[in-house]
Amino acid sequence: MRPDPASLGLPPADLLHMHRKMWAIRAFEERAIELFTAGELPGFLHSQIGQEATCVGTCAALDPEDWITSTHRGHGDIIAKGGRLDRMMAELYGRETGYCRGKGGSMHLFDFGLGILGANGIVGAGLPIAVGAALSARLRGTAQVSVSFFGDGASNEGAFHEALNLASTWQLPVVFVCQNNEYAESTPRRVQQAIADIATRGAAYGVPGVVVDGMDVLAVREVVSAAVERGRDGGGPTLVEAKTYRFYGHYVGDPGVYRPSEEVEAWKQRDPIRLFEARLAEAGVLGREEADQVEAEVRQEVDDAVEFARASPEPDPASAFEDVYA
Amino acid sequence: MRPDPASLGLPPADLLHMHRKMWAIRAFEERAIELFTAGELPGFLHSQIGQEATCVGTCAALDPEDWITSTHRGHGDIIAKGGRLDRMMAELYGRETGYCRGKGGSMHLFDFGLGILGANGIVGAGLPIAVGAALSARLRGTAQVSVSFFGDGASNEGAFHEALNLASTWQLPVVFVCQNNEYAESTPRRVQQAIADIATRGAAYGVPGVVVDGMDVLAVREVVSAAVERGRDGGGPTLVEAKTYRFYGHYVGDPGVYRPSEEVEAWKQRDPIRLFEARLAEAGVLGREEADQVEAEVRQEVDDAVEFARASPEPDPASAFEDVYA
Amino acid sequence: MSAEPRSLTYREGLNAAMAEELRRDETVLLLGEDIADPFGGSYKTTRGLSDEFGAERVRNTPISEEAIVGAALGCALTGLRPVAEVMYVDFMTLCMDMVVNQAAQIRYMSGGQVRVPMVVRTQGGAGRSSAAQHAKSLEAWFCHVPGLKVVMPSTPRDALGLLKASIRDDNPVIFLEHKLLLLDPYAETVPDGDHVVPLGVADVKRMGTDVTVIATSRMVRLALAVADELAESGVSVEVVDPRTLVPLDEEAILASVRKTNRAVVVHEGFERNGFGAEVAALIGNRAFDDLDAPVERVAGANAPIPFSPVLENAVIPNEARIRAGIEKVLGGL
Amino acid sequence: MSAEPRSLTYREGLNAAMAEELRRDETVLLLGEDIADPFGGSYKTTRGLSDEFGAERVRNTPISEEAIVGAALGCALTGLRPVAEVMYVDFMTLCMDMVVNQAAQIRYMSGGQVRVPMVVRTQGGAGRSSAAQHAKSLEAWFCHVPGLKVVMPSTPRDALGLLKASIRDDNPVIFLEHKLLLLDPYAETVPDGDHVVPLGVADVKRMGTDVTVIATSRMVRLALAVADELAESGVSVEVVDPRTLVPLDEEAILASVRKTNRAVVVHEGFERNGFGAEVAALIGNRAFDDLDAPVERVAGANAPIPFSPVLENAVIPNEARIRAGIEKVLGGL
Ligand SMILES: Cc1ncc(C[n+]2csc(CCOP(=O)(O)OP(=O)(O)O)c2C)c(N)n1
Ligand SMILES: Cc1ncc(C[n+]2csc(CCOP(=O)(O)OP(=O)(O)O)c2C)c(N)n1
Ligand SMILES: [Mg+2]
Ligand SMILES: [Mg+2]
Repeated sequence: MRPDPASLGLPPADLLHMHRKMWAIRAFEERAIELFTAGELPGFLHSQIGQEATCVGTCAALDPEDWITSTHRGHGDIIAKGGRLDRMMAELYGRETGYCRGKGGSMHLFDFGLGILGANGIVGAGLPIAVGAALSARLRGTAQVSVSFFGDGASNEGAFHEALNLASTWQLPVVFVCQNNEYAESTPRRVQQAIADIATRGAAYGVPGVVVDGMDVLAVREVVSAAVERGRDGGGPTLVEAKTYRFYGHYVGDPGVYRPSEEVEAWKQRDPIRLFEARLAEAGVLGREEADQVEAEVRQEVDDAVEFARASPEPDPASAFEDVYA
Repeated sequence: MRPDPASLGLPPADLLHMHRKMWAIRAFEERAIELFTAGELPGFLHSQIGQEATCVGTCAALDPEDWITSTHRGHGDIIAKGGRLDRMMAELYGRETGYCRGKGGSMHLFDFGLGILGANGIVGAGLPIAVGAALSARLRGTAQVSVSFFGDGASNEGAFHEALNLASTWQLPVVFVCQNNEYAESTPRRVQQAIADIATRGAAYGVPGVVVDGMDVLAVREVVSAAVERGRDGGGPTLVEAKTYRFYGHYVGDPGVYRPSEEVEAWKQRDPIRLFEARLAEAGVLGREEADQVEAEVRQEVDDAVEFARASPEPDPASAFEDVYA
Repeated sequence: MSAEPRSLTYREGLNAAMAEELRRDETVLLLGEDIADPFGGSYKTTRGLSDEFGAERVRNTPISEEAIVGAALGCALTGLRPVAEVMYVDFMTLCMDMVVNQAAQIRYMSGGQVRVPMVVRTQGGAGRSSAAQHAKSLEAWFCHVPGLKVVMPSTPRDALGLLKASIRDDNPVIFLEHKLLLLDPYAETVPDGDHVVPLGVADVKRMGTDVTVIATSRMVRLALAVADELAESGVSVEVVDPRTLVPLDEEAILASVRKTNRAVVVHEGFERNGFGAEVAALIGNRAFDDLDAPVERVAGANAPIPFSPVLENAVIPNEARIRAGIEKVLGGL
Repeated sequence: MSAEPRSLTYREGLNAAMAEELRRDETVLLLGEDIADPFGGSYKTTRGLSDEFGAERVRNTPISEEAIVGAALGCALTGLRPVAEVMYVDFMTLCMDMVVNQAAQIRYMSGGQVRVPMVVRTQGGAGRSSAAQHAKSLEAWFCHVPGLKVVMPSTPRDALGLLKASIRDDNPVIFLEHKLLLLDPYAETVPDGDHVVPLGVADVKRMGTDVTVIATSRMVRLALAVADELAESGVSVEVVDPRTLVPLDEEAILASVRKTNRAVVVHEGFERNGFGAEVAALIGNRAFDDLDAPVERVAGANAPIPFSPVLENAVIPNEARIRAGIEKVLGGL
């Protein structure tokens, strides 16, 4: 078969953008793990390595004005939505130039200008907030949609239920994207719920539930695009379950003893970046060398972000007392 | 067709017991409404008139050792589980001889000896408690099951979701009985959820969801019995949706302007006591006169309960400071 | 907006505040359980508003307190000014994450990127045999949480003016009404036009010289009645109503105590770690040399709220207990 | 149970308490997120317990805080003694209904029909850059709620003895650990056999004569360090650790203050309406004539907990601030 760039159904520029974003996430996370392990970053760190296709596939379906809410494991979602690596990295360092002037850290990254309504340290908390944003779009008469990322574990929180029910009752433009990586911290999904697919929960609200291969960025993009379109057309919310995996521990430092190593290895065989690169190569959109070039460029960007962060001042202790009230 | 007492599938004594209980609820509630309206009872009052078949059909499937958790609208559930009219009425009066020594009132009736783990003023709160009781049965190796009564409105609370998920994950012997009367206070169900049947929510947890005619006490009993049996056999929880209706306002005094009067009238045509009496008469178990006799006896019991309550002392103010800690 | 002098009850004041803000500012919306017409709210506070402003801006919700407040927050972060109603303050237990971890902290956590203009209206208080799950007064919890403002009006005028100010405020405001005040037929004239009472300013509801009573919400009414009574025996009681508990007008309280040298704090919430503890600690610290007697607290007992009127009356402050508290700091009259 | 002298860390003390009670009483069970082996809890406090006692009695749960505490309550009402773990005290916001409206009140609402023997273990505190949603200290909320007991151990020995007492108690106990203490390698010898520390008894962690410091949890350690330091300059600091905040050993606190005539309260929770307010109010009221200086509070700032270590250090009490507080009540050293 002759390579056909059109075979992937998207303009090459879009495909390349997605590819670059996936690498940006990978490179950012790898570097962050390194830095954290070396003791340079305070706090906790949860890496999204392995889940890049869910982040990028989803955000590729969004407009800049659209919103996301994210999770404790949110770097990838935020990078995919346009988050700046330098300000993110500076925030991970707790510096004055970080997104949150050092007040938020990894679990509390925000960029309201980019529609990033926040990572969140509370499992499940992003869902109702996304519903509110969608309500706001409705009332203000804009075409915005909101996406709420959350994990398989979060699907057992009351907030999940209330948010899906409210969004469906009001037929709001929300796409609930479950990044199902089969574990919540150490606990496998079967110890947390007795269902095969989280997507089946959609029916409890009259909401379509769609399962998608979370390692396939194009599939994710397609499913989310359809959901976004439905939402914008007044068709209400959708529940998307992206089956994925985190390649590392729950947090950096977690040895992950609760996961069989064969399972981890099997998933790693389906590395979403490699899978996408194979598709891109097949379609003649991007060759190995060009891909390596992207990786190198992105790693440089991350290096620059680290330099930026390191060179940034610590916040003034007095600023700890600012921003409590507007 | 010749009347056949066996045609209803239950021993006549059981049928008569259920009939009497339904009347006990009706008579108790009617009297309580009267007393409340006359200003004799403090607080709020929510009547279960119209829903008697859900209370009695459910509790007829239970053993004395089994548990129930109930709701703000709980008199019927409690009477069905064996609650004593005199102590209930005295509690509604806030008297020392009431179930709770005047501390609980209508929304906080308990009789732990009878497995009544409480009415509840918080919508949805009974569900997780019932799950805990079922866990306790499992751990203590008893055959007890627990039933959690709740309303259609409660099915939108986070607690519903967490409780069903936990019960199904642990395969606990709980029967979740939704008394779906189509309204939560003033709000019709379609303004609260976008699904036809609440029972469909069972699938979100891998739990069987069963719809039953909540005006048919025998149908309720049958469905709940099957669920109880499954639970006792280790088959896990069941979600039962009993379609029913409250014949009066949300609380006593609520004019109920939000419900079309034709709707109310149509439901009243399906009075669960009258329906049951027709079946009993048809089967030759109970004639009109005998039925009237039951009603009269039960009304007398309620009168006695009122007398008991009225004659009972007010609690000692000092007792307000007791029972805070064990 | 009317320029006629209006006489309003507490409930009408709240209703007018919402109506005026809905009219004035199209970004304002209301959401909550059973707030829409014809029901108009379980205490009828929102009556007429969905009829006037439509079901899009005055929205009935499912019984989902966490999603209600979460949705309000999502609105507040994206250009609207939501006013959420949580039917009873006891039900705030179901949305504390959204209030405390989210709404109160997002501005801070984001390094000041965003304003969070939202109000959570709720009502508390005992006196109707509503029992332990419908009668608490949990202001102390909210006062403890940095990032929240906490408002407790005691009069129709303040109800109107403080709610308007709260809706215009760019921070999450917990607005605590009292169920007995909502049912109170007492009406008073409110100023013409746009009556806004700024947050953070106490009101001396009665001037006096012998003792300061700091009272909140319905307790202001009781304190005033006791002050009237004591005036007859020649005792001059100053009644200070903080109106907003956060930000607290500390200077107004301290100024009064420095004048009277004696203080009683009266509130309905549970005494232990209640609002009165904070006020007593404040006075004890900042007016140490001015105090002629220990600060007394007259507050809800450290017991759940019982159902029976006889018992309920035993656990919530009443005029007799307030009077006894005052007499105690005066050294026994 | 071992009769050998044991040296345990704080975490080991807690672990031993649970192991001993699980062994002693078959009605005890543990439930919570990720508490089972091999993970053994996010702070590893329950490590080894599911291996020893099995997955039925040491249960991993879904992420459902409300159902966890609700299920624990259902167990407590029906003959068991559950110990629920809520991973961070910040997540208690998700189960406050179960804790406050249900567990704390059921005994009362039922007129004393039932006992509610359950423990909710959770951990709080800052110092690890855990930021605003993983580092609060919310003891003041629980202290405000009648029906709850509130326990905050500061040492390994107390951790062991207080947790055992809490599990045996017939009331809902909120058991608040501190994350830095959980990670602290400091170990101390604990008494042989069944070491139970009764709830409601304060411990004078250091005797002194010049000033009383009432401190909780990790702040006890800091207060002791400051006391050591000040001893060198001839100042004698008495450090009182209430250990249980409810019931509070008021007499122990008052006795110390009546001796020293000066008091500082130190805690990590937000200052406004924090535990220190209650203690300051108590002392100001009951030791009015004994006080030579205003009671000072050294507490968490009225700001959310920031992420950056530099900022975090600015908002939580440290030795310098404690020392400054002491010097202030001593009139400036
Ligand atoms: C309300 C709440 N409960 C518990 C936690 C602790 N916690 C952090 S991440 C996590 C697991 C989340 O699992 P999942 O939703 O599947 O997301 P994942 O970590 O797998 O991406 C838990 C239990 C939390 N942060 N918030
Ligand atoms: C958590 C909570 N939210 C709101 C309320 C106020 N409330 C009491 S009953 C009720 C409606 C309940 O509807 P449903 O569950 O259908 O029961 P029904 O009254 O119809 O029997 C509401 C909103 C409450 N008691 N608890
Ligand atoms: Mg997961
Ligand atoms: Mg209903």
